[in-house]
Amino acid sequence: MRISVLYFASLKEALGVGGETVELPATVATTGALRNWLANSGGRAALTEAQALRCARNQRMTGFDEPLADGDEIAFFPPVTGG
Amino acid sequence: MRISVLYFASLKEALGVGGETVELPATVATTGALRNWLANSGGRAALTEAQALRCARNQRMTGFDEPLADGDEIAFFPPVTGG
Amino acid sequence: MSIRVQTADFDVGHELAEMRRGRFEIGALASFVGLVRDLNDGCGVAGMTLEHYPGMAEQALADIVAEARSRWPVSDIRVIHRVGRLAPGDQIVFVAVAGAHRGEAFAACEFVMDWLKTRAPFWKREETPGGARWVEAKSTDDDAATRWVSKD
Amino acid sequence: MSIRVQTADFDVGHELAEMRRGRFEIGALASFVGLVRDLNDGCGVAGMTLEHYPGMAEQALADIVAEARSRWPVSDIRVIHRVGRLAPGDQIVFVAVAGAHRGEAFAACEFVMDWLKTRAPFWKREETPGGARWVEAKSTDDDAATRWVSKD
Repeated sequence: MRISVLYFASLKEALGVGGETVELPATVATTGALRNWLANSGGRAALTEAQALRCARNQRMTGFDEPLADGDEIAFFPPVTGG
Repeated sequence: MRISVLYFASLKEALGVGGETVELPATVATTGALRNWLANSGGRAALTEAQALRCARNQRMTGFDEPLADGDEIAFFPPVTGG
Repeated sequence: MSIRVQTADFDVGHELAEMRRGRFEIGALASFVGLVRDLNDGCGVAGMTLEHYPGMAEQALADIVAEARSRWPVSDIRVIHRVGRLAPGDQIVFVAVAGAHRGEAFAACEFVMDWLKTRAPFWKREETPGGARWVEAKSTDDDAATRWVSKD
Repeated sequence: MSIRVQTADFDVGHELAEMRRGRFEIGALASFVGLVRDLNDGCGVAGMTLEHYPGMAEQALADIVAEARSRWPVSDIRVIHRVGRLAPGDQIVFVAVAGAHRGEAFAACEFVMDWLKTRAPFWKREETPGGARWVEAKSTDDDAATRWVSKD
């Protein structure tokens, strides 16, 4: 399963990259599993170190138990501070 | 006691006059007494016929038990509808 | 603070720009404009005339603004109320509140409008197909104003 | 409806005039402007940069506006959110709601701001004397947003 991952704001800064495309093993089936997989296997430790991380699937906010589908755009970011 | 009386909106229209200056007997000592005195002795029946009449003393809203003082400006008008 | 009762129209953009010019502590600007509708209580409205009690109208608005400032720590409040004849689409009233934070600005702005509706001496006379009629006070306006009293 | 995410500044007077032009059923126009303050959390702010998630930012604002319209019978809602570098005094965000009556316009406007603050993907990075820092989310914003959820 191929997933496009995006990072924003302080998380992007901590990771030093704005995004990446990853090929997931079948065992990684949810947004939360993706987060852990990226932190452990992908060297993106900031993803599990960050407090209060937020997640969006295909540009809509979601939780960390959301199932993934091939071609999804998954974004991780800190709580928003606009307005 | 000399009182300046003002009427506004539908009350002014019903009375056909925007105001008058009256010389009150000593027995007329409050805004409510003034209202009744004007209606009965002054021929301003609309003042007691009008529902939900409001009253101001010296340009501040008040009730009908407010004491009068010589030189007061007393206004009677319907509930306000601005804004 | 600025309180004006006038026949002339007003420019909302200009008023808001003046309120925030050089004031870098202002983070929130809440404002309201009331407009003449072409329909009221199920009746077409060709226009209306706003009557007011000169002197008391300004005093009542000043009292309401002072009360708002005593309740919320806001930086500035402006109120403009027009009088005279107005046509559908015309601006009637403007209330704007500038403050550090939005919650206070919104609350103070809505409070001023609610109290203005029930405490400031203005009266509307509408022109309808059936002739001119004085607008009646609404119980919903009384309810809106009372909300702020019960919070005391 | 109009939702824009842009680097350019906006003209509040122009936006409000467009919303009410030729719309004689509109009796109330509630609006809000958020501005860059020169002080935040006790620290001087020389400027800030607004980052956003392109695509999702517009989508999130559209969802919030749709939710507001499902809750209140309003005529029109406009939202503008700026991105890029802004200086103290600059306009950040604009929300305006046009409707027949003021209560609905005020409520919908405040609702959109409250949800925008906690649901739209924008992030502020402030320039302070101690260096740049990402603004932290505020629990007061969460509280403000939650008010509208518990009303369901």
